[in-house]
Amino acid sequence: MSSRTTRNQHHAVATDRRQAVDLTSALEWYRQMVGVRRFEEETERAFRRGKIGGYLHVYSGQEAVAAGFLAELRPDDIFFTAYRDHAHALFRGASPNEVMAELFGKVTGLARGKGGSMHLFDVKRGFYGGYGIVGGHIPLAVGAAYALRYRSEDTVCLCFLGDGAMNSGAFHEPLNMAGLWGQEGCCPLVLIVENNEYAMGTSVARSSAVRDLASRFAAYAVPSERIDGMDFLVVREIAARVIAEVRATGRPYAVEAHTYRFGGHGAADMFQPYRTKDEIEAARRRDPILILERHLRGAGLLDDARVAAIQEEAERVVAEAIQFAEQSPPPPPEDLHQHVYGEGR
Amino acid sequence: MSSRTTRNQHHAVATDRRQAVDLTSALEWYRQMVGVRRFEEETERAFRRGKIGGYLHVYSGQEAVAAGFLAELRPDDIFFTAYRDHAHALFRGASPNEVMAELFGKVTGLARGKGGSMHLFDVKRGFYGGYGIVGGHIPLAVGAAYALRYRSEDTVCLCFLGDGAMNSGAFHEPLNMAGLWGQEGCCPLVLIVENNEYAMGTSVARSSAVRDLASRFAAYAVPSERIDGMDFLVVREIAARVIAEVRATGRPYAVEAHTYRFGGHGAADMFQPYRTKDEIEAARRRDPILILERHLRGAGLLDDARVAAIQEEAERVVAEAIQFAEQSPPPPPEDLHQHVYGEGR
Amino acid sequence: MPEFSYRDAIRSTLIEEMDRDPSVVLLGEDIGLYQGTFRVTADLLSRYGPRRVIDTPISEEGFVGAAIGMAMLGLRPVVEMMTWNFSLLAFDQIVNNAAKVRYFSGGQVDVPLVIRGPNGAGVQLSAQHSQSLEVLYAHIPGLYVVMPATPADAKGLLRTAIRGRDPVIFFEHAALYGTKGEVPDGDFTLPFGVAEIARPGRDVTVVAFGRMVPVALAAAAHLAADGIEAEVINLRSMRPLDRETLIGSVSRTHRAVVVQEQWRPYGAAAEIAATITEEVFDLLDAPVERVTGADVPMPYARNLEVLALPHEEHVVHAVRRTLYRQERADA
Amino acid sequence: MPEFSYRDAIRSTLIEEMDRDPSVVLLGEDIGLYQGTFRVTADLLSRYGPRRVIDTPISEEGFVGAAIGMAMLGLRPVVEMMTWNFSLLAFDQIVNNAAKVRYFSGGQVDVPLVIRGPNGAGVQLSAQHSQSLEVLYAHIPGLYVVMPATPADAKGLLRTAIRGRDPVIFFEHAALYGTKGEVPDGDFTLPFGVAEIARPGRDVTVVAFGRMVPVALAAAAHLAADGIEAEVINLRSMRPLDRETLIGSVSRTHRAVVVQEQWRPYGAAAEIAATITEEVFDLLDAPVERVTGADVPMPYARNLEVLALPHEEHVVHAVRRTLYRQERADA
Ligand SMILES: Cc1ncc(C[n+]2csc(CCOP(=O)(O)OP(=O)(O)O)c2C)c(N)n1
Ligand SMILES: Cc1ncc(C[n+]2csc(CCOP(=O)(O)OP(=O)(O)O)c2C)c(N)n1
Ligand SMILES: [Mg+2]
Ligand SMILES: [Mg+2]
Repeated sequence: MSSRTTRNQHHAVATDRRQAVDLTSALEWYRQMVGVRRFEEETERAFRRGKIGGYLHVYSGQEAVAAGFLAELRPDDIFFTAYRDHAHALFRGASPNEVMAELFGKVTGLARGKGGSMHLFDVKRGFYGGYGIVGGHIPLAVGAAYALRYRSEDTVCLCFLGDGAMNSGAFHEPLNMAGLWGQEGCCPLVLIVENNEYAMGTSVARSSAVRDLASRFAAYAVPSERIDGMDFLVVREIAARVIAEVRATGRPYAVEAHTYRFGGHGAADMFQPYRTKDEIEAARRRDPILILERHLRGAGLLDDARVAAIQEEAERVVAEAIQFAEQSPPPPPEDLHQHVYGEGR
Repeated sequence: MSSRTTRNQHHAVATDRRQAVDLTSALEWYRQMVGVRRFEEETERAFRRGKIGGYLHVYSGQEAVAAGFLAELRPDDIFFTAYRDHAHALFRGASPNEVMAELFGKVTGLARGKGGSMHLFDVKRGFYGGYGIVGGHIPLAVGAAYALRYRSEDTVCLCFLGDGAMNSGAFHEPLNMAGLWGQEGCCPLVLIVENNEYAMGTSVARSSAVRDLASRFAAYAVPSERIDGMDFLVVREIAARVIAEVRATGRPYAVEAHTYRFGGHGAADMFQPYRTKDEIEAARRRDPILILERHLRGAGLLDDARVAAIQEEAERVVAEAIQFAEQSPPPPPEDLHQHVYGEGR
Repeated sequence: MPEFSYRDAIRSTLIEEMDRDPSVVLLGEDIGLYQGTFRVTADLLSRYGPRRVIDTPISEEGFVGAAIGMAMLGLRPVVEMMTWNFSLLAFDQIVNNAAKVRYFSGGQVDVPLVIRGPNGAGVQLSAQHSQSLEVLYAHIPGLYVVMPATPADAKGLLRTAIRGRDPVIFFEHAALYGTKGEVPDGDFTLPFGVAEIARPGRDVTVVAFGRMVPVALAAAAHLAADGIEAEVINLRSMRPLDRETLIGSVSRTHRAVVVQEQWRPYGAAAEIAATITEEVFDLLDAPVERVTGADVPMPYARNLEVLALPHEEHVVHAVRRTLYRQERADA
Repeated sequence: MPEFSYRDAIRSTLIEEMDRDPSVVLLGEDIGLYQGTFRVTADLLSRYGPRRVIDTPISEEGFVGAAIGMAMLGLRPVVEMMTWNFSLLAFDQIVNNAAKVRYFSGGQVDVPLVIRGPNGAGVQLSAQHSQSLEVLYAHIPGLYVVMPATPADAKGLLRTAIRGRDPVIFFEHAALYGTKGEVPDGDFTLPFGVAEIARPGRDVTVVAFGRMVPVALAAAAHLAADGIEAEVINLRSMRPLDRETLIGSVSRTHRAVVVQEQWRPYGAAAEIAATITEEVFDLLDAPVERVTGADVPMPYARNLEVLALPHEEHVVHAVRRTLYRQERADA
């Protein structure tokens, strides 16, 4: 059965089909990707200035993955992700001010300053977090997907996860359950593996007995495919198809998006002894922002002036976010004992 | 890579090849299987008489699996299994007296009466237990296999597990590690799935998103195959090949042996609402003892008289075991605080 | 008042709450077709169908995590942990997600989740299957931890648990499933954090929970014959702890004994003893005594298992020690 | 005596023991090529090769379990838990296999296993990454649980741990890695179950462990300026507990304060307070005070995190309360 239902194929970028995608809205997503990249650069600077504490994991290099999928998500759909989550919140519409304020540990933050970088949440927009234990959010997403269909909604749930998370029991157990529940049409879940080639300093080759991560899903009869995660148009096209299919069937589907993180694992990962400068340089030549920019320039939707204007706008937005975060107050001391239980104690 | 190294095939019983197996030694294993069956029947009786406490999981119907593999294991090899473990201890050469005494909670038992039915251990014979948390012994076996090769031995480790255990994270995580370590020839491990179709009352179809359990191993680049677990000669032939290969390569290999448990999950599983009498009857027609008996009769190595003599012998052995267990003393009270730490406290 | 077994008190509460609220769903291993290992969920699959009574694979981390996700989306899952021993596989999900997600999201989600099942030693289940794990959960802020001792407790606490907004760790005990008791009629609930004085007395306070409550009551009856009137407190809830009832009782009796099934070091009794001592130090006439199980993995052999568990006579002796009628035992 | 950082004390002990005994192997996430998250294992992969320094996948249950299997077969694995928070995923393996397999096998196997890594709160790591989990492990018979506070502790306890026959839970603290201290030369070991009097004093006993030892010492220095001489006990080992040193000290001081980083209910301080009270009740002039973290998941915001953790002044106040020089705080 598994082999019948499992698709597992490299998607060549089908230029003809790509035309179908609305390039005008892609322009808007270009704008957003530029904004997120600038935002992330600024968080790293703020971290070095001691304005942001704890761990800080930025998304630079991977933007096309979250952008492509979130572009196709309906407002009433929901999603979960891990700790590398700023981009997901921003792409979904959270204000940069609130995200930055959260990173600064301010009460105006998305989670009142209680979660920080790893635990962004924006439930009113369907963003259910933001988790720090690798793989730990995957079972939550499976249960959430079940709940959606239990309530007879036609909504879907996305679950972003890293390549490293696939080696955890927290991946295996819920995936099998998703496969089973999907047989009854009760698990409208899209799993998106953000394969950036590393889990901290451990490459996929050194942490997974199989290199083709998408093939892992066959063990749960969850159909899957592997895609180029650096090209927004590719991701978005596949996202549209997969989300529509999952919405219609209530069965899970997995996509391994091949991407790369340009920076260190987190702010503490300075020397990166596990990879070479050359490798990073090569990846940077496939910068998802440049790729999308080329598409848009080719279509006549972007020129130097507009690029400059978009970058200026990004600059302005992030400057405002920093200012907002700086000037916001920290949580009041009473907040310490708030939100432990539903109605106080 | 996974697809290249993964064999996944139904083994038809190749009559010609089977001849190669030493039928005379199969006669000895017939004797042992009859002995284990009688032993198990007697444990159930003793349980009902209140002589055995706790849980009691018997192996009746599955004998050919453990027998076939343990027949091919060298004295210096080792193995692990779950709680359905009486047969494994006995086939490996533990005395029925000591096994029964353990079930009776006596100090003369294999584990001084401290482990009981679920925790048989016979380390001097390479039997490393006997575990009650489903799947919990699998990581131990992977580490043990690593240790064997670390010490440059050419020994191997077997790990028996149930179909239900494959849905646990305690299966997934170490299997991936076994796949990785195997790439370096550091994991001489044979995994033997005792697929008896049920985990308590939950059938494989209701608990696994894929029916073909052997296919699961492809996710870890562990080669695997599915075999008839009711025919001792089949199991033994495959065991010989697989163990030799694993010994030579230091790479893990998995076998899904298709079998059936004739009785309830444990002594408490009386009504078995999850399966039909017909299904049980059909399985009993494939009783591994009858199948081996037919082979041996066909080869002229067994006749009614010898069968009767073997059964009588089994009767005698189990009667003696019961007597030994009854008459043995319980552990002395000082034993309560023994074996918590290596050198007392 | 109608009489129920502890098992039926739980089962009938599940039925009432499922009838009342379609968002209540059950998950667990062999709760459906198999009818439940302890038959607490017998017949519920045929009653409510497989969407509401979900037989899960052997995937504690997976199904507990899935239940948390369901709860965050507004369902009210009640998970059966076949025995609490297996919950260690789901420990990360319970501690790091269920207990904390409201907090680290800044209050954006509720987690109306109940995890229930038998805790503690059975009959010769040996080391991996005989653990009494309440202290591990009671330590964690964000969880409620309750332990019904009677059928009425079971019903009242389970209703509160299912209707709440937070994760509840609900510790049953296999040895109690068959016990009977009266249960108030109607929509009866018990608040968390409120203990019961199961037997009033003036001479000493005996604090117990779950399976140890009948042991403490038996000891109290025994002591009464000897002229010692023990007040037995059925704690019902470990988190939050009912400090008022404890303080009130010990302020009157000036002596206390805490009874706990499992390992003494860092066990639940330590917290209760420390709390009492802090609160009423000047009123105490003797140190708070702890009665606990032996500090060893549970052995299989029946005679050793009996030695490893606390019994009525241990409580009697501890009470007599607090009254200085008996020498202190060696540690 | 040479001076070491806490980090180098651990690292050099690993090197010495690996040089001495080829059965010592290291496992953990990013301990090799990445050089260790806290650089405790820096350079060891190139020194000993990938068979002895094993970078694992993100599979805590898997690699802890594998290490148990290695130990049962006679290796001496030292597992790095990147932070103890992640150990909850391996909790079943540690509690149900490592701690118990000797017992339920009737003594047929040793489990010479060490699991080490940083425990406790860091700097704004928020709720899932800031836990101080010692009490969960200290409750479990079959485990040794130690907590070095100084470089000398780290070296002496780690040697004992690696050379033993039983699983050892070895709690480091990220805030201590950079601290320096003298370490005795040569083959220096520290026995388990023996506490150190880190500072002698006559007025009150302050019991601390791990990261709280420097906090307690700072408080003692502060109190000394005020004429109060606090005796500070560095516990070193949580299981077994050094009852003699505790009893000896409190018998002299008649007062005690126990300091613990994390949640008060059912925390480690409860056991220590209860033990002291049981042992020297008649000699106590005040109830044993507990100084603990706030009973909440750790918040991210720096100001709230500061409020959630115990600091020097909390110890000072608690000491003053035991001396009746200050009102008791509200619970
Ligand atoms: C269970 C667990 N183990 C270890 C860690 C430490 N850790 C944080 S991120 C990370 C790597 C995860 O890699 P991947 O899933 O590929 O995500 P990426 O960082 O590449 O986005 C590790 C090991 C953790 N947070 N949780
Ligand atoms: C982690 C865990 N969950 C649940 C149980 C209860 N339990 C004991 S045996 C069993 C079924 C196991 O089935 P399988 O692995 O197929 O082995 P079989 O009994 O068929 O030999 C279950 C659910 C357990 N012991 N451990
Ligand atoms: Mg990655
Ligand atoms: Mg089975």
